Amino acid sequence: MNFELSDEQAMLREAAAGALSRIDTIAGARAALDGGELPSIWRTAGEAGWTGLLVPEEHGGAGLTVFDAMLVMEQCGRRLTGAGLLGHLGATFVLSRSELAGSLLPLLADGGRRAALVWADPADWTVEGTPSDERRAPLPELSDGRLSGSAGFQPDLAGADLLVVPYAGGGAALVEAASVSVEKVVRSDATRPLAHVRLEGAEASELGVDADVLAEAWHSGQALLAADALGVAEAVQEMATAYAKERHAFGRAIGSFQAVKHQIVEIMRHAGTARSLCYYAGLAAESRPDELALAANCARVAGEQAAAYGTRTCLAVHGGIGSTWEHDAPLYWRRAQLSRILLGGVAGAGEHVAEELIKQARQEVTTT
Amino acid sequence: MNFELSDEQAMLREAAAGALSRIDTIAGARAALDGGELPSIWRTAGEAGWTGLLVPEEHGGAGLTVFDAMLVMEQCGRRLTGAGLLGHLGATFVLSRSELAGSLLPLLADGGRRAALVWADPADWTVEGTPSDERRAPLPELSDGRLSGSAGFQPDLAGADLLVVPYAGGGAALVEAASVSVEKVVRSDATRPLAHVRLEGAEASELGVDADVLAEAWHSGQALLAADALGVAEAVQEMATAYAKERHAFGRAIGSFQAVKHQIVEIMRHAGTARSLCYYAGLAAESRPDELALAANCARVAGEQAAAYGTRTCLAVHGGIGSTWEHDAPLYWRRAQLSRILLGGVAGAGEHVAEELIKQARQEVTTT
Amino acid sequence: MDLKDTPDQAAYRAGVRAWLEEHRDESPPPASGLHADDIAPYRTWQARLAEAKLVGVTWPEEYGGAGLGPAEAMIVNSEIARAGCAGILDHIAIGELGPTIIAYGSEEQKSRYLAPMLSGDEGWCQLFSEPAAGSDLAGIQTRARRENGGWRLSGQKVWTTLGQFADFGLLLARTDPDVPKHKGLTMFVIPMDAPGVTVRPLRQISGEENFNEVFVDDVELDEEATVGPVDAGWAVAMTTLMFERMAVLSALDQFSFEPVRLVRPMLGLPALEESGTRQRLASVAVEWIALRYTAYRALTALERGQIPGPEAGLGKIGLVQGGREACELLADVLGPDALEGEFGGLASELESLRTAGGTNEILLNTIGERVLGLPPEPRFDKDKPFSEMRAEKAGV
Amino acid sequence: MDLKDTPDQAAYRAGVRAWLEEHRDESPPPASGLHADDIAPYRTWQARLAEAKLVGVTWPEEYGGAGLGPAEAMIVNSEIARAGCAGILDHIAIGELGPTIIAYGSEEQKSRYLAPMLSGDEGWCQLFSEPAAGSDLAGIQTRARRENGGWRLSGQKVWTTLGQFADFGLLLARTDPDVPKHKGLTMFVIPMDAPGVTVRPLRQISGEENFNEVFVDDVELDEEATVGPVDAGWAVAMTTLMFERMAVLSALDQFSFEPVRLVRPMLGLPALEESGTRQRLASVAVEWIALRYTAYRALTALERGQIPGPEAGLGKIGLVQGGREACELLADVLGPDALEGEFGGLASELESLRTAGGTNEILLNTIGERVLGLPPEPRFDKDKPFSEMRAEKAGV
Repeated sequence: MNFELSDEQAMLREAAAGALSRIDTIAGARAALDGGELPSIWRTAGEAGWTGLLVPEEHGGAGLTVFDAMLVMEQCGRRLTGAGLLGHLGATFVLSRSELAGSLLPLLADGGRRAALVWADPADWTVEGTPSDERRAPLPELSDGRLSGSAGFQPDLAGADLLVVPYAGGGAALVEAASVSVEKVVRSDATRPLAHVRLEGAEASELGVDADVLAEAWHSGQALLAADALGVAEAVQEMATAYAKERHAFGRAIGSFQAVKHQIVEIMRHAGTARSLCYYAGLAAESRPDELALAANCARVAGEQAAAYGTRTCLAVHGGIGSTWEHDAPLYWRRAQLSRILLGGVAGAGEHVAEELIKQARQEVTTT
Repeated sequence: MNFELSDEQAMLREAAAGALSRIDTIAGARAALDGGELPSIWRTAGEAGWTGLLVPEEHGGAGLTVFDAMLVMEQCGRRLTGAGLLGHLGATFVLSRSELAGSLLPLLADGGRRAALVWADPADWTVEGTPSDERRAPLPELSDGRLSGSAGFQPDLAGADLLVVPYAGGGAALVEAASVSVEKVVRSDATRPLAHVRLEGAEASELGVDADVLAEAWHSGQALLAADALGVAEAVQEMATAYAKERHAFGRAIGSFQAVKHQIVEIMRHAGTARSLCYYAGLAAESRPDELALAANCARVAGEQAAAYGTRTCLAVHGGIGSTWEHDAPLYWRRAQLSRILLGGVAGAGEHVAEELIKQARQEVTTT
Repeated sequence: MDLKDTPDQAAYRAGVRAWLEEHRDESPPPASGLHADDIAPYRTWQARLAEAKLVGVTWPEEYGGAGLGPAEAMIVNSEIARAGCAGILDHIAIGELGPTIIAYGSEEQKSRYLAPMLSGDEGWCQLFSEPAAGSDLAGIQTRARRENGGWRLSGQKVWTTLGQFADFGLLLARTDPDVPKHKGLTMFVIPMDAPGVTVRPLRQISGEENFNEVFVDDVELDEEATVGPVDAGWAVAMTTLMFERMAVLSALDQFSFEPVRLVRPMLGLPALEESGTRQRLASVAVEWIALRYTAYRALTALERGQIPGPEAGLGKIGLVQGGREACELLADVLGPDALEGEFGGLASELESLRTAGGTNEILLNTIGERVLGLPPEPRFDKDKPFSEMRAEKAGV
Repeated sequence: MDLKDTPDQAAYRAGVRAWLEEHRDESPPPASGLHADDIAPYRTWQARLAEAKLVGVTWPEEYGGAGLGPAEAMIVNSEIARAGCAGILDHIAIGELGPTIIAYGSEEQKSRYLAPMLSGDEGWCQLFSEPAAGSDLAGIQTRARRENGGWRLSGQKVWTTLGQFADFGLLLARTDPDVPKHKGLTMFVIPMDAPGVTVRPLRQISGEENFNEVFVDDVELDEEATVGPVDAGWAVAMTTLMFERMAVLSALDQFSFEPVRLVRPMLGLPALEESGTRQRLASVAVEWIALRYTAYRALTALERGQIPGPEAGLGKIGLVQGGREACELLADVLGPDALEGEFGGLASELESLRTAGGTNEILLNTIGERVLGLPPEPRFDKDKPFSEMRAEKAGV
């Protein structure tokens, strides 16, 4: 048994941390709230090979797994950055399994072009709706090689060159971003720009992937967001710990008070739960495909819980100073607030977890 | 504004505490777990006038309100007793509004005979099912003056002389307990005996009450259980506080540690929430009938939460000794465990709270 | 049990309502003056309310108040809200600072400060908290030294509401560092336009600027600037905080959270039919509705002459917890749009509220010790001269 | 990342499985021996397992163990569970007490005690906790006094698992009350049939009797009864507790909670279609599934030679919290019947577990201080001679 990162994976993680530390992503996150440009990591992502992580080697990528991508996402969460990556990883995941893999992937692997996936929930094959829809919208329709429909609040669509769009009936197609309307929206957390997309008969290339691939992509997306949230949780745990050692009240460091100490250890507990389940999701992505849905959605629930609890506890440990604009703690809090409702949110992930367990229990009944 | 007990109410409460302190209900609760007889409070209840609390004065009762009855229930919860009272109060509540009030109530007011209500949830007009049903069962059917049907896990049916039974279509009828099958069951908490009842064409007297009365009875039952749970919560708060002052570890009373102190204050907070909402339910019972459903169900949710949190925290504060058979803390814990699922449970009460709020919001829309 | 007015109160309410009916058009929009760029209309409105004796309702008549009780104060607050008018601009001055001056101030201070405070002609702010002394208020470092028969003050204050509009501040400073920390404090009145006072707005999570930092650099004050005895400032500050609790209770109708607010944006959505949503809604409702009835209990005690204890603060915990659950529920049901606007703002305010006016942790300690009689934690700082507490001073 | 056996481990597992296949009929039913009236069959079965070197897998070969690692210990545990056989009866002896004797015992003690411990011929119990010293283990009051070249012991122990069946106990006593409390402790081996030892069963919430009180009244022991140096008992006890953590990890497959267990009784009920139920189910599942993968992480660290730190204890918090949510969910869905039987028993066990082996609060302190490096609370008891600590002794 070896339930830890391989040496290569540990190196990938270190390298990601190092590369991101050279960009002032956190000051950039604050400035972006006031309308400043978000610092782009795309060049770094291309140079470091993150854009090609999920692209097979024969198409110019690294041919790695979703687990490896999770390690990069974790560092992005830690540093409040990563715009573009989630969508690109999702899109290349699908494209790698498509008929057009050979022609498209080499352009995407080095980051020269950016792709993004419109995320469709396999629970009911819907997408997040735009504000004019109710919460959920049906999948776009493909007819005569043209896609029509819409989706709302999708990460990373803005700025992408190519969009991978699931359509009703169980497949996905590729459209040029330039041929559709993409409206960028920011809600609370400027580090994760969203977009509404409207397709009105956009010319589309069928990708020849089935519903299973799209379901796997969705669950992989859950795992990627879980890792991102884990990064957030561990970052605020460290921030809160450092402050609790340094800040004094009543003649003692505040971290010596049980009430403060126990809350910080509780962040650690949540983060530990999330880390274990992220590893489980990684194991499933590497070698247990039947468990991917359960593992990835468990990881997502735990990750978002850790990030939500951690970020608000970090604010509280910092007292008044923690709720000022100039402090970093609120930036992490904003990220966690938005993150927990993206891609079906923590509630959607919980639904998948329950569904997988009920499936297991039903199978026991039929097999005995 | 005077949002406190009246002098009469304060006296009623004191008197109840005094009367119950003369019966060793707590040792009795423990012995009953080993099959001993539960100490009966029925004689005390009759002498103190609790059996006639909700019976109008012209029929030999005290003509008081559900709020007054809640004050007695609170003391019962505090002392782990009260078997018979909830059912009797529910039954006399309905009978007082029935055509047969004059002939029946004088016998019940002084406790000479005991009545019990089969509780029907107005959310969907079902009763708790017996184990052979699914969880919920339809109301019994009345046909040609005879009742047929069943109900499960009803408090206080065992030992009652008369049963008030709601039937399908919106009324209630009276049957002699001797004419039906009542099977006593005890689950986890011996202080609150339950029963399954089966009616197989039992002779029944129509009471001439409508669905509104039965709905009001249900919500009043929620308020009574809320008060009982409040008594449990405040009793364990005191028990935990006393122990935390007395028990020492690491050279200090354990109550001086923030982790212990804050948990006990949290019991107090929960109990305070429950007390305020019990008062609100009392206010509604006295003078704001339109708010009874909201108030009583809010009180129930808060009461059970306080009892559940309080009893398990009391166990924890006591450490190992708190989980021994000889200690009182587990007896309170058992009571809270069962209580939170009776009469639709805390989840059923939550449903009613939500329904009332949604109704309010809809009314706003239609009136504006 | 009765929430109705007594006949006297009902008559008082009718009078207040009639006055407001007549004058409501003079009120600026009821948005809090805090958020206004131009507070002049709010000052004017406060002056009108003061003329009608609707400001300082519980102040003694000799100091310009109405000499009435907390029930009447609550009646005024709720009638103002009902009429859709703006409330008192300088609510901290009226609720806390004025009563403190009435309790501890000299006759000269009372006659100089109270009237323009009531009318809003002069604004006030509370200068207690410091960057290194929030929860541990007695740990403040702002120093006041005797000099030339007067005082010279230096230090920094923070979390100052309305500081940018204030003419005077009630400031807590250390006058004797060689005694234990609770013992060497003194309360002062400081003119905010005195040379050496600088007010800087503090931007919060939400981007709004509701608080200020106040820098006090070598500010000279007269000997008469002290409020209450020299070195007895701790008791004065505790009195101010007690008045704060009373004021919050009387303003209940302006602060309360109605659970129906939470239902409105979800009406008609399928999620509102789901058991999960409904249970979460109920859980918020229970916390919020309880706040109101807990406040009625506390007000009844106040009416009976009891002083509100620290347990009144427990409401804040329920408010924050219920509010957080509410915001999460709406975000789950409505999506990212719910992170902005009314409930988005609430979410970040709640997280700030958790630490405002004393953290939850301090509150739980105080209640555990004072109300339940649980033993205090061992303290090292209580009897040691402040000047020997190096670790504390190193606190950032 | 790989949970598979190495080729060596796979071969070992195959051997274990084959042996169990052949001998499974000799095993008593796998119910814990704790609950059995007659433990003789469990002793016999342990002896059979010991002959096959399936007891004390991680013990050095020279002391009768298999000299293997934690992965092999886990393989044995999981194969025993898979075969539907009973586990080791005396798991505390094998997991904690034997390794402590190996680490600290004299050669005479090792040769006298270890072999019959492995075979189950002699049962053992741990005698550390006392009524007034649970969380604060160093506060024990059982006294051992030197007398006639030996020792005389008096005191009371509690929460003693298997005490009623034990032949020997590993007992922590105070040998020097005039030094700070961690310093004057010594570890002893005590024969449970020595005159003055009385074992009394302790009834728990559930009505079961899984623990005992042990009274030690003027029990005389030889000079050689000490384990490790005199007055160094605290380090010996800490070693025992470290071995306990390792043993719990290797027994993962026997302890683990499968969320599917929770679904089974609800299958087919309408409640299982409700969003509220499903979210609650997911919440439990996340806690329980995480336990397993956290244990794999810890085992990997163990395999790499790291000593398990206190953070391993955090799993207990998730277990208790998830379990409590599970029991409440089932009670809500299934009604009062769910308060008895499998999940009813679990509910009360969980509340006991919360304080067993160190309360959550102590655990959180330890982790905060040792793992995160947060400053400790000020302590008054650490450097003071035990005999001067009156307050502690007054503890009930």
